[in-house]
Amino acid sequence: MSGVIMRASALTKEYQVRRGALKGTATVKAVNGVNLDIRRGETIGLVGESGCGKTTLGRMLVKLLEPTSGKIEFDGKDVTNVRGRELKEFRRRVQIVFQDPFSSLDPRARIGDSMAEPLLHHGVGDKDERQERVAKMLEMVGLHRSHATRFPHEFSGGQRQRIGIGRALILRPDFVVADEPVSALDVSVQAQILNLLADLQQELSLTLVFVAHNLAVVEHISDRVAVMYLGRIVELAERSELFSRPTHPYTEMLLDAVPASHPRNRRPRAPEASELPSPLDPPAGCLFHPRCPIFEAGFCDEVVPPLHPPPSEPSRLVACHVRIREGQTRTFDEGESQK
Amino acid sequence: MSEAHDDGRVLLEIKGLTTAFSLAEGDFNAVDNVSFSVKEGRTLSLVGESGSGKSMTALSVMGLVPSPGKVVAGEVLLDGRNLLDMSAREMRKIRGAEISMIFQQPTSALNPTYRVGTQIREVFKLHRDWTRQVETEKVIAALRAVGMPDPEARLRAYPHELSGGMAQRVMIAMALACEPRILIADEPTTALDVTIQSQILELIRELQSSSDTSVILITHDLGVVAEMADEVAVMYAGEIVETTDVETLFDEPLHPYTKGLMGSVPVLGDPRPRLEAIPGTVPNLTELSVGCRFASRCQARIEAGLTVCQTHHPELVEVRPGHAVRCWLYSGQEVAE
Amino acid sequence: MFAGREVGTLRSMFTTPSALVGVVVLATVVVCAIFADVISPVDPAQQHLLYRLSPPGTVSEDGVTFVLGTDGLGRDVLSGIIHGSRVSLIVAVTAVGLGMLIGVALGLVSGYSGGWLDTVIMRAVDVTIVLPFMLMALVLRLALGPGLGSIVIALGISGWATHARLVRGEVLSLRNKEYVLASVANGAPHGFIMLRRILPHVLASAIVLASLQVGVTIVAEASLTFLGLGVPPEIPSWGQMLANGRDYMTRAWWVTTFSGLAIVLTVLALNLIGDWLRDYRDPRLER
Amino acid sequence: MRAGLVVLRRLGETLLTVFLMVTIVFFLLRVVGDPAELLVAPEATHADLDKLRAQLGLDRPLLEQYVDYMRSVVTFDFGRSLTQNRGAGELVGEAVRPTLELTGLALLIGVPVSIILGSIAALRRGGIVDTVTTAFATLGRAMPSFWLGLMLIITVAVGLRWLPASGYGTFQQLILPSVTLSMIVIADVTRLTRSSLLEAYGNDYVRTAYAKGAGPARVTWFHVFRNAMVPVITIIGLRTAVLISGSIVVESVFAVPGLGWLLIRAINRFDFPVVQATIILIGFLVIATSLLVDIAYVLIDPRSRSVRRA
Repeated sequence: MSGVIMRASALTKEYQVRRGALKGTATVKAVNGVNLDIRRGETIGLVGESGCGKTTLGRMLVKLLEPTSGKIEFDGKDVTNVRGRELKEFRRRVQIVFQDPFSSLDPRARIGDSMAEPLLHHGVGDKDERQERVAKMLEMVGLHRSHATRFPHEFSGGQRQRIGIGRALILRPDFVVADEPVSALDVSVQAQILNLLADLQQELSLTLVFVAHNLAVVEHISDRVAVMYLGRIVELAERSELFSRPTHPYTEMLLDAVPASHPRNRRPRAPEASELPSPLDPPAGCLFHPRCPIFEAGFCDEVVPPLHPPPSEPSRLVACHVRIREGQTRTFDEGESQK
Repeated sequence: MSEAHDDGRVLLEIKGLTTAFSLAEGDFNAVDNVSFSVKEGRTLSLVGESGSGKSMTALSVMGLVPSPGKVVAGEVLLDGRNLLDMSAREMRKIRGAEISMIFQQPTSALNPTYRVGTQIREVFKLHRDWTRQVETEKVIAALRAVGMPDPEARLRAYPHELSGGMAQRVMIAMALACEPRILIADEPTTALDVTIQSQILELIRELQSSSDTSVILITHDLGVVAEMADEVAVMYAGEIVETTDVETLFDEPLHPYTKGLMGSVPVLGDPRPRLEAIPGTVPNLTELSVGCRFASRCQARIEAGLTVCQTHHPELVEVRPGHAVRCWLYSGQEVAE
Repeated sequence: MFAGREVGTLRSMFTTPSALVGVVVLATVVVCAIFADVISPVDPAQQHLLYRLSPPGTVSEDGVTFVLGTDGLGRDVLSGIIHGSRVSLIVAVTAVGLGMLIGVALGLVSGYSGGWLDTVIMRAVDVTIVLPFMLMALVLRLALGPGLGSIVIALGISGWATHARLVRGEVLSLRNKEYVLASVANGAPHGFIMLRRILPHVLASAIVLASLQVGVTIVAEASLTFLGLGVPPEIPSWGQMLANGRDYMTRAWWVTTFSGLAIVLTVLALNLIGDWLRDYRDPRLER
Repeated sequence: MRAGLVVLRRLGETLLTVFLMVTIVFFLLRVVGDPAELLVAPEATHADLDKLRAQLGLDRPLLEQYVDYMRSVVTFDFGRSLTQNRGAGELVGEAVRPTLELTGLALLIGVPVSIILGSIAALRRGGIVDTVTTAFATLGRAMPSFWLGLMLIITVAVGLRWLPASGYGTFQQLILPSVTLSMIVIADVTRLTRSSLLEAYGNDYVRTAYAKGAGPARVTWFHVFRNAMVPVITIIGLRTAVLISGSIVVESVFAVPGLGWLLIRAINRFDFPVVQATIILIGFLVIATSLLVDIAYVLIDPRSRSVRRA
């Protein structure tokens, strides 16, 4: 069954940062007015460089972080401010897998207890039943049922990540955010975890939000991909479309920067420094314009581009004045300019 | 771009390098009988996962093995002089002037309490006899060479005021300030974002070609290898398991570990439905078996029905000119070209 | 629950000589405090008026040996020290326990809840910490009047703020640990997170702090008593002996010296154990 | 612009802390005990008591007393001593100097000694100097300062007759109490210097320095030492509070007429205006020090000036 399972509308998260001991504070928008529809059963990749807000967005979707403003709907229901029983129900259906397999398990708790925790809080079964479900889940993620009595430090990074996944899935949730689940792992172990996630996603018909900075990994696992830059989604498209025909200049830059897969495909690159602007002092207009090769003065640096489908491609969304205009002759819609 | 079989002059030759650690958990060789050579103006890449000994190899070459560790065997020959025989004083003249090194975490590799300019100037204080004014000019020139915008102002910056990419540029400026013959780069872009990585790699490449510096590039990322290396040595559990030129490695990897690595990494533009994962985990160096260190994770061994792998340790055997493998599947037999 | 860890803890203790010394010394002091009546050679209050200010080793006619000499009223110094250990230990341990209880509870609430409650508690901590420990204890002791209970409260209340600040800091960092977030995402109630996921980790450092505080508190109690503002004179205590010994310090060095040494040794033992506890758990705690 | 505002805010916070402290001290001393009862002779009648209360203004509502007191404190009027016919502020003012001299000299002795000892211990880790220094510091931490003072009197003053045992006025009389007090600094700062140096050696930039060709001496003094001093200087500032509380006792041992000595005497005579004034002044000194430490910290460590998540 298709349809939207999670919808984020104008989701924003602001942080106060201290500028220095004597300089006061400033506001940083880690996530800035993100609109995102996530379809039931799909895997959507959230990709971007450090500081782009992908982790913050992921954590807001599972309600580990409170949005500063905006709305989250899950399964047609506004869950932005749910509490009590409703929040509990939400937590039963929405789970998260963390990045760091070394800090995502309580070092003092046996892994069986950690894995049984979701069952305990949602009052599933008695002690024996819970144990049995933990044992089954351990086997499902490729470990042994006898591992339940061990402590986290007895496991390798890859094994811990399996435990983390098992814990997130033990309640059979509908929706899981995987926050950089393989970036802390050795390369030879990454593949095991990616395969496991893909298998479980199929088997349990999960909706998966896969947060990562590695484009190849995202391409491998996702159905659709959202590219984030400085707290905004700048491009959102089907996997194959995004990677074969990137439209936003930032997406192009990202893909260009990925090292060659074979020494024969080497190509010269620009060594000049082109860096993320300080989020404390974001540029006006399009946030990417200071680094953009196709930027047009007097326009891109004044008006924030909305996330829009180019007229020729209704399934793709791009936040770029120039690329939208290239694909159409329609003049810019003033109603959408903000700030 | 790179001619695969060009025979440059060998600048640095490492023979049988072994670095041992003695810890409470047990004794082990972090670097075990490692040999390779680096040619003038070319890039050798040491590839491996965490614990493979690639960083420790670099530190052994520099004479900077951390405290409980010790180089116990081997030679490090720079122009025929064995660095391991040198006095501490002689070695200090080499470091920073003839062999330089940059590290993975550029922001913590810089001293937080000194300005960037002061830290680059220190290299000149140590290796050159220049007046302060000349030093300042050279500091600015070094910063300019690494593409630091507004170098006259940036030399007054503190490290924490720089982004990771800028800090790595400063590290490179510092490393290349005295025009060394060898630059050892230990995971120089692992902590950086991909767009910044691309800039830094290109910068290293440009500086290398303009000064004919040799580079030892340490990385776990096959993409970086494909992008940068001329020769490659693949390391696993402290030893080299395969070494050849970069094109051959990507065209015809021989060692099951090398093949496994290539199969397990997703490649952009080539979405395979499934990755070929290497089962198991990197072994603990204190608990190595007598046989091949990769045997417990090796599928090819099972398919070939080899039993020798678990009982005997394979040697690094040259199976064709310039291509050596440490694997029982290939030892004793030539591989057809 | 932590069986594996505790075996390791014991092993580490026996391989750290300073910790072992600390444990042995402290055990001796504790035994003295518990069995003071059995162990001490004579009644500490008994005045051997003929043997006032006798040097260590003096043997009386009725065969009593004053191992560490006698004081100005002819009371046996060794017996006084043995009995004095009771007061020192009980006062310090209960005071620190009190401070720890209040501090941990408030720190936990402060760090976990945040908001105005956090602001209020931390403002109180600031004010308490600004006043030097001794000064704070003095003021409280003055306000509460003399008595053993008031000295315990005075010393205990002075120590709560350090605990609260430490615990709050740890709670703040623990709250963002992924395993705590995981519990939240699993639907754990606040109580569970505070008591099961946060408190055990905080407790370890609170205990280390407490073990170091006991030493400080013993010294503080002795100081107050020495100044005449601590334990009432009728109760035998180390600070009291020191204060008395001071009057004839030039003629009988042993009274002040030995009663002070008792304090030094006890506090030293506590510090050695505290240091070891801290070193032992610090580097490997969150691995 | 902005920086000025924040400095103002920090000063405001400091003033608030002082205000809260004064308030707390006032109520603690008034609510819990009745100073009048403590002051009169045991055989006094209720009438005597009431008279005294009226005389001291203790019969008025507490809040009124408080407002009055705060009003006069703002103008630096701390009331009159109950036992000496002088202003409490005046007495306290006289007592500040010996205390400052004592703590100042203790810092002057303690800081260099502990930094040198700590550095040697760290550089010769595991050696004899390290072992002895560490043992010395551990012992120093366990030693009550009043006992150390008494021991110094017994040995140096009484036994060897090198220095006077007590009193105030000459420089010789300051030596023993300062040395006693400096032990508080030495015990802590030596250990911290040592551990902080050792910790700094583990930093990445040390490896960078070696990779540049720097020798051990340069690495130690140019790179490691400066970084290691950041926490040391912070702790020296924070220890000043401990030093002041140590001086309360040490002044009593050596009969130095400083704040501590004044405080103890006032407490013993229930002279609460003097008690209040002394405590307020001591608290103020400590708060002022912590403000100085904050500022010093910003000057020493460039990182503390940088962006940080609030």
